[in-house]
Amino acid sequence: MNDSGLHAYGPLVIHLLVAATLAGIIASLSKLIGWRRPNKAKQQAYECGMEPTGDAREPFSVKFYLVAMIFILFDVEAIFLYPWALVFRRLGMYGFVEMMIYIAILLVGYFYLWKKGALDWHK
Amino acid sequence: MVPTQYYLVLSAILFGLGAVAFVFKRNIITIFMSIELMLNAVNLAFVAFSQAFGKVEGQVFVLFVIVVAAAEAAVGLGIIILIQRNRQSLNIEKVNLLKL
Amino acid sequence: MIAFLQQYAFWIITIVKIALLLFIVLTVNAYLTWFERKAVAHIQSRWGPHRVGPHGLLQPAADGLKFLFKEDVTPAGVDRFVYYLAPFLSLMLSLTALAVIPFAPNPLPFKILGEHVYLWITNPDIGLLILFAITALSVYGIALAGWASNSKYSLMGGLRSSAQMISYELALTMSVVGVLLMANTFSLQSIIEQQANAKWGVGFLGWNIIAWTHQGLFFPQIIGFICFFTSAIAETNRAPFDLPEAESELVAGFHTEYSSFKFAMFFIAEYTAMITVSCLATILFFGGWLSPFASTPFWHFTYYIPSITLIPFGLWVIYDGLKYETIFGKLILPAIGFAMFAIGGALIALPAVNDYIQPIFWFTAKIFVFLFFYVWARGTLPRLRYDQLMNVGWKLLLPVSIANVIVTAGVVIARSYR
Amino acid sequence: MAENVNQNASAVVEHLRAWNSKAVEEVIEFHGETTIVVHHTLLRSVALECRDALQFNLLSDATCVDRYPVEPRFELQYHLTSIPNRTKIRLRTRVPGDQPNVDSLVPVWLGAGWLEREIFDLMGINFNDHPDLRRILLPDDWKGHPLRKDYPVEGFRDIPATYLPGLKK
Amino acid sequence: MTTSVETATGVKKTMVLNMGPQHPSTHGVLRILLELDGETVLKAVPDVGYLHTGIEKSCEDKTYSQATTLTDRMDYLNPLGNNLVYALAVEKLLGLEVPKRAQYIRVMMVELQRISSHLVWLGTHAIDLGAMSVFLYCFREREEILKLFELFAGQRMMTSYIRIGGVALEPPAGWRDRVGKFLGMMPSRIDEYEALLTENRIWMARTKGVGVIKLEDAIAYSMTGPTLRAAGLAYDNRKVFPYSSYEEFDFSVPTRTDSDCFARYMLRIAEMRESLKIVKQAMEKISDSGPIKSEAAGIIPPQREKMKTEMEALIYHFKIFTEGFSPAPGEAYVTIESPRGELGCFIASDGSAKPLRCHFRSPSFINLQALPMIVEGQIIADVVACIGTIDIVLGDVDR
Amino acid sequence: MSPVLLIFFVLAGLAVLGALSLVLQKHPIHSALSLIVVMVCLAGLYLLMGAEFVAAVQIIVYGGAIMVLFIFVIMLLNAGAEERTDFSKLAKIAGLPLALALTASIAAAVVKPDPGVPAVTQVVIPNATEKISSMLFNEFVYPFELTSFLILVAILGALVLAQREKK
Repeated sequence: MNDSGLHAYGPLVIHLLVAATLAGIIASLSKLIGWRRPNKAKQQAYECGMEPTGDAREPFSVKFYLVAMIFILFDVEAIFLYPWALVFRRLGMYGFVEMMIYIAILLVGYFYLWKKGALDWHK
Repeated sequence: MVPTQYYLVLSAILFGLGAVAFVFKRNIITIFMSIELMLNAVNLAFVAFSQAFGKVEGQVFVLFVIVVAAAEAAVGLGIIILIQRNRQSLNIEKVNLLKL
Repeated sequence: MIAFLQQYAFWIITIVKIALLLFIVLTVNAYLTWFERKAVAHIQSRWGPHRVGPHGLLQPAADGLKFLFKEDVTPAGVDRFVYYLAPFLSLMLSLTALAVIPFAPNPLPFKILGEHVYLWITNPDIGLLILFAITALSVYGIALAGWASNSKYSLMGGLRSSAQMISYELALTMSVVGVLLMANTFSLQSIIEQQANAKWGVGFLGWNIIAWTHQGLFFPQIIGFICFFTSAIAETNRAPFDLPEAESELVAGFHTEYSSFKFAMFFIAEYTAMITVSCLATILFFGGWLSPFASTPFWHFTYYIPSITLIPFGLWVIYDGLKYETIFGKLILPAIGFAMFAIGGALIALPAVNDYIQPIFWFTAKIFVFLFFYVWARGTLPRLRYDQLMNVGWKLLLPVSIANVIVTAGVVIARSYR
Repeated sequence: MAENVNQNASAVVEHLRAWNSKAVEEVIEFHGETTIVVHHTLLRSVALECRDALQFNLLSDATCVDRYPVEPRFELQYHLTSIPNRTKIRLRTRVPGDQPNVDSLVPVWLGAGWLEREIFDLMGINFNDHPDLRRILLPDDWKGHPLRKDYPVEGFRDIPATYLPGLKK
Repeated sequence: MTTSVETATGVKKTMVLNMGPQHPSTHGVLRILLELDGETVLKAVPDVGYLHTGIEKSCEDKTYSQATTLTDRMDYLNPLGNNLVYALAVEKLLGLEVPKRAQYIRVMMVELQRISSHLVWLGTHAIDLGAMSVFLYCFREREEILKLFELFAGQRMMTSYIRIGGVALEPPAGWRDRVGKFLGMMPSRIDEYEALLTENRIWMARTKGVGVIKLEDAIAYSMTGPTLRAAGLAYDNRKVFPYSSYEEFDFSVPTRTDSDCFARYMLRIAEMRESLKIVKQAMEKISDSGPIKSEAAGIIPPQREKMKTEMEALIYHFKIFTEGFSPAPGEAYVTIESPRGELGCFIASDGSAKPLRCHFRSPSFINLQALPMIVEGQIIADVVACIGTIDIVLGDVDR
Repeated sequence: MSPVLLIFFVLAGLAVLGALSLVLQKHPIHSALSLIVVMVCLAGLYLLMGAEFVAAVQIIVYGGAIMVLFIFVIMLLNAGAEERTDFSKLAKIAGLPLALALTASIAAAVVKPDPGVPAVTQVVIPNATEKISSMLFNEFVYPFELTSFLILVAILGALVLAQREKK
């Protein structure tokens, strides 16, 4: 990395560290100052005043997996759209056609998902 | 400036740790994660070489690796979910049969 | 000593800048809660906070102290490490996102330790990507908080909001591509500078929302902006997309089990994200620090808009403070009012300062408008249901923003062939 | 309007008498309200007849009176409303205290479900074929049936202190 | 309670969630056990009784006039309606005629109460769906109604204003202005709520087609009130079995046919407007002077002035408040139209000064039992909307 | 030691620690968090080398999408702490030595100065992001278009897998 790179990203890293320190201080401050008098009822996980039934970390709907999965695949598309937008003027018509083909193929997948009900949260 | 070898050694260490995790971990998800770790180690080597030679092909390749990793994660985790549904376990020892 | 300072001037200035920025942002956060409570209260025909300090101005401080002295309950059965990590991560990432926002184009008119001082922490060439990278990570804070709490309401809230955040992140990233196609850069500063195309003395025609550049009319990014801002509201978990903390169903969502300052950290993170997103909307679509008027002699009077707003407002605050019941209010409010009045007057008296203040003024004003939108929506709109929310994200915003990309690309291509 | 109600009510009585001579044990008229007393074994069939033939489609209320120490001590009261005919009648059946069992009316009106649970809870009358006969207002482990006349108004003093989950040892 | 929800299949894929009793949107202390598959409700088991106060048992130990104050505490959004149904039942048992003037005052008060109850309903339902401002607007107007109650009865909520044989107090001086002012203000305020909600896309999305209760289901579950009318049946006790001179008033019974949450919302808005009409007519009908209680020696407390001049009056006063009065043995069952549906009161007398049995048919209790039918198969956010539009008051459910 | 080298060692150390923690942690969530640490450190190293774009993509896709999916799946399946079962004999006997040998041989090969590698220090590529973009859409256009097919197939595959679960 050259000097300008250091000047571009060094402050970012410092900022990250300062923010982390700040967050850490805030978190530990409440631990230090805030009083604690735990008892069994207080430490119970919230379930509307009832004793929790079963374990909270239970298997959950697979819909959430589907959403994350579709997200990954379209995120990849977005990642290619960005460099494309960067050099779009230079690529010209060629780049346009290229990306249209790319998007078209992905749209096929998108409409397939739509048709199959993967995008319907509640059927 | 950091010598390229440093990056390569780091890459090798990460790859090795990934391989160790791959062999030693029992949980399929963790095993899958160790594969991702190995891919990452390889990516690091790609980028290091690309910077060493001053050519960006390596970085383009990294992009493709990431895309492949994404597709792989999507399908692989789908399979893992199915395994869990069918065997009620994520332990690799219990999922070593080809049929149910 | 001096030599040492001068050798490391850049880094010292950077650290000071970061400290200042974080201080300002946290203060603004605090007063944003005050402003939100006040504005929503007035929408709902009530007073809002008005006990602590004049007009409740010290309410944020009181809230902060209360959070600090609250009992810090850690429920049994939580995964301690992750439970503490989650709010830490949320706050840290949302504060870090501000590092890449440029607040004004020019360095300060004087050098400190021989260095130009710019009003940004860093301004990398891929600022936009860095911002998106940080946003992409911030989903962990919420997902982990929900998982670590070992409570069903938290888990559901956490899963819901992480799914919501990633869904809208997609629409968010896609809706920006239209702007990038015209700007051809990831640098936030360059994106702003490219919008400086006044037409007929009207500056805002050049902003990306209208996109009237020197080459003629590009495809206005109104659709892109609507997609962007809608996704941004959802991304920051605000009304009407505040499903993760939909108190009517999930009580408090992912932070049900958090108390005292750990809870406040999520809160601060949310408000900081609001500010960041408002900055981004301003930069990408509304010309950042550019004035909506052209810099021609005809429009010169607009240079006095900061003074024109500050002076009467300061006078009103003085007047209001003098008739306030308590001694405290009688002192504090006129002091604030006088400060505003004085700044307004100083800006007229010192044209150089006034010149320098222009971009900052416009930038702040635009951000404030977006923040007001946030508050306004919260006071007016009912909440969407979760499936409807996902439908809006996946079936409306995503295809529309992809279509926006295609159309914008087509228009850009057509322009270049003409 | 009030007279109207009565005229229709007498027609109801006539119909029930014609349908089954044993159905109506007694008819009581009091302040313009018609009470048809039926034997508790016939209750469900009378209710079905009321619903299907006489259009008493709405079960307005069901409750129970404890006439302790008179035997049979329990009097079940079903208040029926015919929305099409604008008629109200009361079906009454007497249930003995030693064997408080009666056929549930849930198969006739679904709305009877909670009302009968309430009677079961507070009066201790068992409803045969009730799909979900559990205590409803009182905790599951409550002892006794508070609305019975032999249950003191102040309750029994030794209330089990089990209803505070946080305090349970 | 150890209510168990079995999993649908042997494989455990579902999650059992306690919604309530300490939950912001169960309108009190309702507890619902939900079995969820993701966000979809597979099974819902309501559990009530957390607010059970044994009012019916307490009534049996009070004289008839003492028990009036207990009725206030059942449905705390409709205390005057509870007073009314109790008074009507006792009056029926006694065969007592109530002066017309008192009847009109009762009508006016009960209709004001209906508006205030609907306002609370609208506000809480709106805040359940996230529309926070409507909540505060509604409570602002409800405050005006409570002020009117305070003016009439000296109490805002537990007024006990409607007594056996009439009403408690002469209407206060200047009440016409105050009520008139309220009537003048209210229609535009209702327009305001509608402006915020009725055409709102999000509101429609949240309520249209949600929580559909078909007419036959509603009747089978004995559901009454707005829920039944939103399913298309104009069953209103004020029209069908008029009481307290409702037959003299000109009003219509609004109905809707969609029977979803939106229909119930629209219906209650329309009912508020109808109630305003009734209040207006009642104001015109109430004469400036006349008896507010029926004359019945030994049952209705005599007037203050008479007590100071007549020996019998003083003796009756003493006897009424120490021994009470004893109606003839028999039963009476009266139903009125409360804001939530058919509110009934059953009183059995054995000839003593205390009721043998006093039972209230509370609409919330009966309407609530249809909840599982409505919410099963819906998603968890709709449960909130459904609870909201059934409009339950847990004090009324548990008594 | 120059600041750049210092940063390298900090990041590299963190990455190795993260990878170690991935191996040692018992709960999959903790392993996943360790992996995220590794990825963020690698992104930092890319930045250090000047590969800005790759660094951003690393965080956006790897950190913000792939690992989110991992975390989701762990949360969905409620994968608990790992059971301690005996290692299979093959792993015990052959696995660890082989893995160590692999690491050692790669490291040795790398550390040994090889005259075949012309430049051992990093060079800065000016306008790297734009070069990557141009290259991606010119020289690598076919692989680029192929990725869309890959993603399409992945969508179909994942959907089939997820939908089968419903029955």
